Amino acid sequence: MKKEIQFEHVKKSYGDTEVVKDLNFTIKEGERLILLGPSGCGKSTILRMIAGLENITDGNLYMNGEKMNHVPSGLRNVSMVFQNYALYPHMTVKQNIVYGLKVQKLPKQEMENRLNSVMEILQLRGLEDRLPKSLSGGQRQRVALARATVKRSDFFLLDEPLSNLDAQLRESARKELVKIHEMFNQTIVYVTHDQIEAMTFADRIALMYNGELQMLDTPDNVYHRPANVFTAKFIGSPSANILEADYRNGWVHTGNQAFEVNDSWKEHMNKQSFDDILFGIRPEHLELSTSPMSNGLEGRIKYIENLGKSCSIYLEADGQEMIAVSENGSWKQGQSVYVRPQSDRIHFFNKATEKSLGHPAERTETNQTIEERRVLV
Amino acid sequence: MSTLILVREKLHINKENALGYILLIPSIVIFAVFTFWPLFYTVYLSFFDWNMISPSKEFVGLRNYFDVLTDPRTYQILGNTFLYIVLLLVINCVVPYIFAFVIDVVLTRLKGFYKSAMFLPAFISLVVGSILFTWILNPVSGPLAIIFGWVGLEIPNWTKTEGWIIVVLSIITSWKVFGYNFILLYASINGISREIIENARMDNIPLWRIFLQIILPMSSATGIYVFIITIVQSLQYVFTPVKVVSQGGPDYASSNLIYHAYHEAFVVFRTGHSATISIITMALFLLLLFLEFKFVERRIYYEN
Amino acid sequence: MKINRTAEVTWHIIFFAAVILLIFPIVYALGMSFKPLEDAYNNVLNIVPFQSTLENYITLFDTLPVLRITLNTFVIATVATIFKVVTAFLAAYAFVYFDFRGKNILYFVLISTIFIPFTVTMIPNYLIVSEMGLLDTVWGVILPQLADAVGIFLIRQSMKNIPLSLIEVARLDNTGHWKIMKDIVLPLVRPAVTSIGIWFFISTWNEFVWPVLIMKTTDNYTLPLALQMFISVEGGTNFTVAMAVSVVTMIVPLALYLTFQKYIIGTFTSSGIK
Amino acid sequence: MKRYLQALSILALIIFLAACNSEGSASTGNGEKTVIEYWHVNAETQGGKTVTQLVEDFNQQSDTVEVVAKYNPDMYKGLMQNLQAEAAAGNSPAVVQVGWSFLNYFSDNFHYVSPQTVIDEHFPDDKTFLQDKFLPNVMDLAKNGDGEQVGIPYSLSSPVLYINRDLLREAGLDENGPKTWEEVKEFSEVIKEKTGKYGFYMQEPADNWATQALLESNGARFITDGKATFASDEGIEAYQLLRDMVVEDETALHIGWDQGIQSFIDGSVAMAYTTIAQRSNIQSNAQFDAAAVRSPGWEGKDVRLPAGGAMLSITAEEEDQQKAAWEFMRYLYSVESMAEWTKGTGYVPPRNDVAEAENGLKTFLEENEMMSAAIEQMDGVVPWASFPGDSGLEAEQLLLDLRDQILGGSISVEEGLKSTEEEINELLQ
Repeated sequence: MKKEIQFEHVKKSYGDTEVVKDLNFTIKEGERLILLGPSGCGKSTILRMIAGLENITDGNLYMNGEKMNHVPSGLRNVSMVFQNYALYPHMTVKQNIVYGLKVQKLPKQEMENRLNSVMEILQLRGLEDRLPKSLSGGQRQRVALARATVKRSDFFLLDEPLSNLDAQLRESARKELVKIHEMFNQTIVYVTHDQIEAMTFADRIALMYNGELQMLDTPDNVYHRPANVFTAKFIGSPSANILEADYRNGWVHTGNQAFEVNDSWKEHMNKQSFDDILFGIRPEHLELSTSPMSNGLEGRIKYIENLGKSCSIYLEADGQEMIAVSENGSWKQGQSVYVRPQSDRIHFFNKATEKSLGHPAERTETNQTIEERRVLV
Repeated sequence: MSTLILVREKLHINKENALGYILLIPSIVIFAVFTFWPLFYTVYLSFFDWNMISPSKEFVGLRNYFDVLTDPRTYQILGNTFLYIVLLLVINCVVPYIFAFVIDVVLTRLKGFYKSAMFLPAFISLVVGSILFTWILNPVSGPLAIIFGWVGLEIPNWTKTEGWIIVVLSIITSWKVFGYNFILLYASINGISREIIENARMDNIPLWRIFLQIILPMSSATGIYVFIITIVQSLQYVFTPVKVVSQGGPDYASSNLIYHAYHEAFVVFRTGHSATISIITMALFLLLLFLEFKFVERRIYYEN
Repeated sequence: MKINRTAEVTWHIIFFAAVILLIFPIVYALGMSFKPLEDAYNNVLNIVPFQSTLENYITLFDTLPVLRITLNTFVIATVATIFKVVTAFLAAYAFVYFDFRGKNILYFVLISTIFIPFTVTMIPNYLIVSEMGLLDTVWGVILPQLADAVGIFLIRQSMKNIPLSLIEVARLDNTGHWKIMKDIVLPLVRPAVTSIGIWFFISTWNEFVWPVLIMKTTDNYTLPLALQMFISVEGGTNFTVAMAVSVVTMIVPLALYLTFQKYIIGTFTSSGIK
Repeated sequence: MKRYLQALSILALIIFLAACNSEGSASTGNGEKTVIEYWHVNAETQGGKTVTQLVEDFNQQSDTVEVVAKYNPDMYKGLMQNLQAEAAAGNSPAVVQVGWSFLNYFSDNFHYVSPQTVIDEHFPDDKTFLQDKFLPNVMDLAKNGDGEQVGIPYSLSSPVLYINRDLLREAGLDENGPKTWEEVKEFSEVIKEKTGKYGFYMQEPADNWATQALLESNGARFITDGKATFASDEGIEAYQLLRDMVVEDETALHIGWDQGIQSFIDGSVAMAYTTIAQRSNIQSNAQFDAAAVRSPGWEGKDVRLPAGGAMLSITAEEEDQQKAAWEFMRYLYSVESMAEWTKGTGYVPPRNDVAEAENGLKTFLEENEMMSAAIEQMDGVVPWASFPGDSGLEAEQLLLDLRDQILGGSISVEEGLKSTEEEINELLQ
């Protein structure tokens, strides 16, 4: 049986409030799936339903091909890392890690082996007899990870496991997670609201909003081909520019200005039917210049945010706000500037449904395979 | 087929929860036999005229309620009860609150000593305390009266003076109750983060404001608990000194609802009246509980 | 925190006065128990007796099987405490970690028993105990005190302070409820359970209205009942022997308190009764 | 695990002990002996030791009966409470002490059997025991409103006036104390004036015994033909005197009983009007020249003193229990036992032949002067007013409430007595 998790019309509601609406998707064996979304979007609820900590209001959940709706947590072969780590405060590091194994009556030798190996991997040597309260945040996180790892379960669930760590620790913790996954190849479901974590760690991202799945795809596709306005805006920082616009005969009109799209876009757009559209472009895909450009829009700099390596430049064009990014530090507030969207990086959305109108077929960016990505991380 | 699965699923849920019921069984059984059965029996008795031993109980309908509610003495005792409540709240809620605050937040020395010493009487029998206080507070011959006598003061004849008797019995009760409440409140205040208080001190906020506007709201959950427990438990505690010292006298001036129920049942053996008074007392308590649930529980969420 | 010196001194004076008020009766009782009765009447002020005597204790031990009575009291208090704590713990666990039909109503009903005055339950309980043939027995005294809603309330409060994720982690390991109770919940609520246990023990130890009703023979007395033997309005109270009984009655709670003082205050402080 | 086991074994031990305890008491009925319960109110300071001794001695000499004594705290009221509970549960002891004020309530509500009935049925030899040994007016004390013999008088007490001779002398008063109530009032005034101490204290327990003595000696009657009649002119006059001392003159103490006695013993009050049962307490603890004198009367009137104390009544329901009860009682009423009883309690013996008997109290009385006041005034003893009917106890309670009202100064004597009398008579109908 494949170590898959399959949602079939899964719903979850508390009283009248639906927190998860009609969920349909499959998490593949050995995959690192990230559940991403702002707080309150239902991502943790999904994780907890997989763990069996929440009942499923409607629909079916399959794991390993078996229906799991009413299987108690303990029989689902999952391990979980909680945001607050949930370490038993009265047990030492070692007791914390082996407690679950003891409950499962694992042979002593096997227990020792597993303990030793995980202590090694997660660099917990020397901390065996400490109580959680005497550990640093990073150490606690590693103990929680170790406790989940020793179980060697098929499914590995993580609920914002890194959110209580500072930036540096996060990076190293991420590497440890990857290491663990490479060793045991569990199916990982990982909840976070941090898109960088998502982009770097995920095989696929499931982006949630308001209890609904917005998009489920590889990080590349989520970034480059957002399925809707929400995805476009949520992924990427600064957030994508979304402007009200008209599309007429190859020209995109924003207020009094307009620019022309390239031929493949024209061809693509001709096949779509729509009334009003929204035009989207990421700040990093805007070319910025002091002198007029063809297909450029004129605007005025309102505010500059210096990020060191680059600056975010807040502009106003035709009464709409836009953000651009530049590595050039010589911009001045109040200056008149011209911006030009890179024409193969633009997005169009149906204004009413906020759904993407799609992209021309011959997009240039490479679509990495999961294996390729993993080598890079 | 699908219905069968549904039923099975339902049963499965129940199986998970069955243990919950099982865990409650010991408590439920004990309460059912030793609390609820007596309670229903009391409700039943409140409709009868009976002296506990005669073989026949005379059904009198609501007459006991009518008798009790039209008896001016009931209102006197109700008044006493409220006086007790007010006094006990002041001595056992307000004072320990302030004490706990000052000892924990303001003082630097002797904290441990004060805690230990004030908690100590909570461990001693109230019967012993009552006997002792009767002796110590004898308005003519007690040590206190003698010491007062040196400076030409007289102790009021509290055992026979309306008002004073309630004050003194409340003090005796407080002797036992004070320390327990103090420790609870101390624990709660002690749990408030020091940063918040230090921050307030840096803003030069006076102590009384810190107490009222920071400590009080942040420890309100315990405060409410102590408040309720003071009202309910203390009234039951007061029973002991009333019985030992004054037997409700003079002329019911120190009786409260609980002692009066006892008096009716065991001194003049009017079971029906006693039951009626008990029921009324409980109704009042439940009203309090209800108010607490309705208004207070909601307000104290932010503590956790 | 800094306050000005006079304020601090004033507070210390107030607290000292309060401490004296609270401790004086205990010291006084102790002093009285070593005085001849005549002295107690005529020299009320000297708390430390001029001529101390063991006479009161001798009278007491001659009159009553004090050890036996102390043992009775101990057995009653211990058994009642254990039962109360265990039933309350189980009930609280059910209320916190299970979701079942009627839970809230049931909780409300059980908690409302705190509000039932004991006068309500006294006579019917006497009838039950008598019906069971347990009059004049230790079990007769213990039986109606096997459960206590205050315990349920306090232990539940304390359990609610345990992060739910701790239990969930254990559930994911397929840990049974009994094991979770024993290995996780109990150690974490131990301060609360201990402080409540101590409290139950002390109150049962000091109880007097109910044992008076149940016990008949001297051999079955509890200490507060023994105290009653020296109190009589008609024949005059033998105050000093009564104080000797009081001191004996106080010894166990006081010893408990003084020995484990730090621990007891600690558990009460950290029991998280909120 | 080890600690777990330890805890478990301790628990097991305790439960085992608890079980043993209950076992122990259940098996007191060993062998052939009939086990009966004797309920008394005698605290250690009030003859408790003597009860223990007598019961022990009886058990030793009897082959057929084993008595278990139960002490009931809080006097006759406390005993009555426990008896209520016991009766409600369908049980009963064999012999109980019933305080006089509960005479009617007891006989109306509890099952009892007249001692003479038991004697007639089972003990022909004792047929005339009661007639021979007790004076008829004493036996009458134990007759209820319907004239039935409910029990046999066991402890008789009467109120006497204890005086602090040192204080009287200091105030220049007759060291033999006042003879009349009028004198009591005068004495008190002088004492207050001369010594600054209180002059007088009259006992204030939860009954109206002393009040009855005060009022009836002045010619008032608490009960006439089953109706309350204390609010007569004589009654009002008598009560007024006490009230004036407390409220107007402030020469008399109005305070709880034990506190009042405490104040007498430590010399804060010169005279105390209370039961002879306090004799040993006062005698052994007062450090001044203390004496007991006869109860004061009213100028030119006969003293009427209600008998205090209790009777023994048989509440056993089964025949063998009743037989055993009488065997035990016969032992208690023997001259020797009676003498012990008197020595232990200070009560006046109800039997007519005990005081003079060599094996009785002869030497004891010679040595204890205070007793003589009580014995001498026995001819003035009348029954304790016990209101008949279901509401008797309520009536009693109303009088207690009245005492607080009058002595607390919240109501005038006349108004208080009259309205209370009316209220009681309404209740009694």
